Amino acid sequence: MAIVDSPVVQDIPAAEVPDPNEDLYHAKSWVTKYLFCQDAKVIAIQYSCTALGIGLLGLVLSWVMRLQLGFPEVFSFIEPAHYYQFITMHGMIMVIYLLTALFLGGFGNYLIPLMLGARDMVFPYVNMLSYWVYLLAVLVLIASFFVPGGPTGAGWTLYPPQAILSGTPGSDGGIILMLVSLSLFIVGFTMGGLNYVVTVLQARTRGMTLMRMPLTIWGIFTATVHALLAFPALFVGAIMMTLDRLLETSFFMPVISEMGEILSYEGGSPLLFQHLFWFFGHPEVYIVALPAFGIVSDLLSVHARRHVFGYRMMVWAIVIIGALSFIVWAHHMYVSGMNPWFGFFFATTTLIIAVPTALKVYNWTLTLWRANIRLTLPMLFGLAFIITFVNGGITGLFLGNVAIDVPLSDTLFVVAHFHMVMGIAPILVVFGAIYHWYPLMTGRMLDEGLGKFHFWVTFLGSYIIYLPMHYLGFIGVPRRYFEMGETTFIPESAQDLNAFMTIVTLIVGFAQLVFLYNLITSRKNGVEAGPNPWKATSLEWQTAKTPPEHGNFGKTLPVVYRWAYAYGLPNAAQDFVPQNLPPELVATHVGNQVPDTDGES
Amino acid sequence: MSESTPGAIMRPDGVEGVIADWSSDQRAFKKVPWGKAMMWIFLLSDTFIFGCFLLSYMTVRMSTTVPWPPVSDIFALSLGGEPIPLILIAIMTFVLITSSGTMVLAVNYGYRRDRAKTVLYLIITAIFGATFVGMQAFEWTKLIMDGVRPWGNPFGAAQFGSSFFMITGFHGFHVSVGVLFLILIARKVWKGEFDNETRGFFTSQKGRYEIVETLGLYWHFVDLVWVFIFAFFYLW
Amino acid sequence: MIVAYAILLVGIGTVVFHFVSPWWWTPIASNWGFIDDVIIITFWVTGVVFVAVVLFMAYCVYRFRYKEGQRAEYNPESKKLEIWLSVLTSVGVAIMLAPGLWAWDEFVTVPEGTAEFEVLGQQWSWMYRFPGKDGKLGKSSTKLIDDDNPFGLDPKDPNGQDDVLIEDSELHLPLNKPVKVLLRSVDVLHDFYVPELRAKMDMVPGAVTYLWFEPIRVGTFDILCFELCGTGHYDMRGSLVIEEADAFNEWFEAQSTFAETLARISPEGEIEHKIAANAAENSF
Amino acid sequence: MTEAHVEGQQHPLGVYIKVWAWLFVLSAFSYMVDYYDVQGYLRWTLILIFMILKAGLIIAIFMHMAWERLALVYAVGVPVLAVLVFTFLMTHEADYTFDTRGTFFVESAP
Repeated sequence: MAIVDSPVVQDIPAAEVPDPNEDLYHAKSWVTKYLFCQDAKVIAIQYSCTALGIGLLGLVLSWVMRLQLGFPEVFSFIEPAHYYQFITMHGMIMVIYLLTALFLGGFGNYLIPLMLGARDMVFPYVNMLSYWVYLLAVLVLIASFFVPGGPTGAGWTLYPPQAILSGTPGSDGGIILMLVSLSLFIVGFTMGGLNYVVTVLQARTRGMTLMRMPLTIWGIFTATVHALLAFPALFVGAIMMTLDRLLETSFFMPVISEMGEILSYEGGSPLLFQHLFWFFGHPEVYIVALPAFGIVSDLLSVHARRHVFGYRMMVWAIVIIGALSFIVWAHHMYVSGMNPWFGFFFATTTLIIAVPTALKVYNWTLTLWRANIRLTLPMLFGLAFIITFVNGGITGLFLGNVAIDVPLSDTLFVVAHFHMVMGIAPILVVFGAIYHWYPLMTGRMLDEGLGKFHFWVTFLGSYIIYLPMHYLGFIGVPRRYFEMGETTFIPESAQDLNAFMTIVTLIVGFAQLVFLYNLITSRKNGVEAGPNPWKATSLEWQTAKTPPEHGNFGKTLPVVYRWAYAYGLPNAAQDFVPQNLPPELVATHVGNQVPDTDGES
Repeated sequence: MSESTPGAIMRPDGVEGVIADWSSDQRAFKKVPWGKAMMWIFLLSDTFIFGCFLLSYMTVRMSTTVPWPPVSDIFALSLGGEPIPLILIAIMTFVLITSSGTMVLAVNYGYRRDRAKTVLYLIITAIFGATFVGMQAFEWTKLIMDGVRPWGNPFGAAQFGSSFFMITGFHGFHVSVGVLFLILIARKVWKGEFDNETRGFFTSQKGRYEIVETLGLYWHFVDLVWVFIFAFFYLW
Repeated sequence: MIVAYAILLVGIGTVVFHFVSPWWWTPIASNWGFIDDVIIITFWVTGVVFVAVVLFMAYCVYRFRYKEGQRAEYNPESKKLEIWLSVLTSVGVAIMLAPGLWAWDEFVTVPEGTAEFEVLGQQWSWMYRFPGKDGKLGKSSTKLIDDDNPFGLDPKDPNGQDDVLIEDSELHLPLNKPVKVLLRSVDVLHDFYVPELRAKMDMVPGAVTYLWFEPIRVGTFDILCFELCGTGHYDMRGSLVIEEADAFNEWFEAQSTFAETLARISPEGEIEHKIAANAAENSF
Repeated sequence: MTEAHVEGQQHPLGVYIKVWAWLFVLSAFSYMVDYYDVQGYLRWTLILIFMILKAGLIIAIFMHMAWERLALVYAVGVPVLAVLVFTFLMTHEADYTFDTRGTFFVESAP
């Protein structure tokens, strides 16, 4: 029995479940329609706006940090304690509250039901709760800025004992609120995540097999499974650290002499937290990366007017990367003082992951081969993603290879690496995706000129920030240093480079404001998009109305006849064949959408 | 397969069936309603939570150089003069297993649309669950009277108390939530909301008897976790 | 067109930057030159992939740009190509991994008979302890730490009596003599790193970690803390002086032992007496 | 889902009662291990055997896993391996920590 349907199999199985969402409950009042809304599309937009809002705060924090690094001793208002609080909050906000929430809560909510031909998520109510708990988590996080002592400055990794001792800023209320906020985030995310997974597994439309799903869904699905299985480790770590902090239990705390005073802790293991953290933390990298992988595959395919090359390989690569990422976590801990033989195991598993990842890169570029490439904004961001991702992935091979990690760990090389690979690269995909799906969400296009400005400044700017930063890492410049002060080994020119990076950071930051402006004004002033402006094949563009209404599709759900990448089919009337176009119409049908989607027109 | 399933397809079983199911359309878990699929995946996630709790407990217990307290003696209870080791825990185990048994009956009668019996067994299950939590509260009280605190105890490694309160506390929390839901669902069954598919007040979703099975999965899971806690914490 | 050139520019620019960059690692001062070599190997393997991918992309963007009415080639997959790419990638990965693992094996396996000394980290300063003439470090406990016993050494442990204590952030080491560094922290995580040595390891409270190296170059180097340890992290500095054996011995002789510090603390000789008694007890 | 009633799990009560009884017996056995103070490897082996049997019965019968299609069984069962790997590695980590503590630290305060 074949595991996969061949990409263009035309027949569809009979229905096992007749439109399971036929009894979808439609909201009646304004409050339930727009505020406490159970429609995944509205929840998606709520998630996205909240994530982008808190992300803006993360961005501003990065400016302040860069000012201190570029021009030490100029800005006297930035004290060491503040600096550490800023890096901590910047890291945490960007990784968890922006990227995780945006990819899964935002794009996941919006695209999963639409791309699968479902009317909504399977449990809209739980899905709605998910957003509100997430919002609560964000509010608690923001609240930590206002408690005495300020937010925690323990670094986003929150390593104990340091995180809860008084030598670290924010060890009073800040760290507790951080841990509470993380726990809330996990609870909220689990509610949403269960929805995403079950919707993908159980609520697809007729003909939509797993091997016909767009890669976007594969990426988001695998990432969500990750999140459901990896967040528990962080949750447990957070609970134990809260107990250590509040009740003076000794899970992570050995005997400690703090500033000459012996504390009451005894016998705990600080490394345990690091293991728990990275058992979550490494899959977290893929929670951010896999949706980006999936989305970028679709962006490249749609705008290159060609199918994704090696679709099956791409799917299996996502699944294998996903599975392996649960046994590579300690490559973040090579110099943590853990059991030395772990180094061999984790270096091997880590470098094995490079193989499927590299294959994905090859397949993206091979998608461009003999294609018909339209250099639209989503395409540009897709191309930029490949470059940044390859660059960042390559430096990952340095850090994953245990012995090389010894001199490089905790230097700016690491900072440059992860910003390139899980900061810039996924963010470029986020931008590309927003330019791509904004017309679906609002019915209008984003402004092209502003978009081009935004693209070039963001891509080239961030590239010239992070590329040289690796080389500072080679010198041995440590990360998380408030200022370098006097050293014997860092040349003067390194400081000039730092100043340069700071200036570029501010310019890139400005471009993001232009993007926000574009996002807001195009809502009213953008060019009308009409249905399926990119001539894409996947189901989200085949809805009766653009933007789609509650229930997504018309009276009947679409029926899927083929994979999502039927571009350039030789015997078709046009260069794309929507997934739900009946086989007999392929040779004749011309138009952006399949007629009769809802049996009404 | 019933005729009410339009176009039902015969599917192969075994490993071949896994491949057939996963490569089919509409759904990967055939004959599994959404709620049940969601509960299973939630339980998987919860397994990771309890797994992490237990392995953290294992790690701290193995890495501390202070001897671990004599667990079996600490949980001994004097019944008629002689202290019997772990007797309370044994009784708690039996209570929880019994509740699992009554739960499975409730699920069964639910699918038979026997409203009265379903309610009866749900309530009995809830009572057993509440009894379990009550005994746990008693156990906590006794331990605290003996001087065991989350931050230390007179018998040995400090991590004993911290792990104990954390793990049993988290488990007890699960049981308590389960009891609440048992009562809630029992009320719904009693009012016949699953017979005429009334929409939920909050969720606006139709009520169905499969909800009893979904709740049953949760309840058995709580029992299952206790099996592991019993083995690794009390007996080890 | 512009886009293709831009991609080309980014690719070539990256390579050019790599070669002209004035920022590169510091001249090495230990036996870990092999780690640098593995980095170079990795650069070559990954560099080739990077350049190939970027050039290929630039070519595609230029050659297959949009033309109205043009149709892309429909050729969903090529097993042969994908197998070839997998095999080549695996080979590349193996080329990097093998020397990496070998280097790690060297790194964690301390040669027999290597002299030990201890680095003690605390917020936010460094201290050092050498074994005395017996070549053994005494046992310690963070609980024993007080003003008179900053290292928390066990006064009852005879091995610790002649330990040489350096309550100063300056460390001296003799040239060309391999050393095993035992790393201990009394409060939070720290990390002992001298960029010129290439070897670093975290210091974990409640455990002792280690690394080893052989100094091969005379000089004075910075010791930095490389694991975030609180507000003063960036200010936790020390210095390492690598010098010829004679100079080292001269410095070493001038330092005081644990027994001497204890004696200094109690002029009445109470503790000294106790120590003598202990030593006598244990000397048989 | 109109066909919900055919999708449920209905099984004869007898099998439940039997499993119920077995769970009692197995729990009693594992309690006996402690009561008769069995020690060493035998203790751990017995505890694990009884634990696994009990867990297996609960999952297979009470949670209906025995009657579910393998697609679901694998989907739920396989990821648990990750926890087992994690646990296995942590035993080595904990041992290592314990060893360094024994080697370098004195037991208790004076």
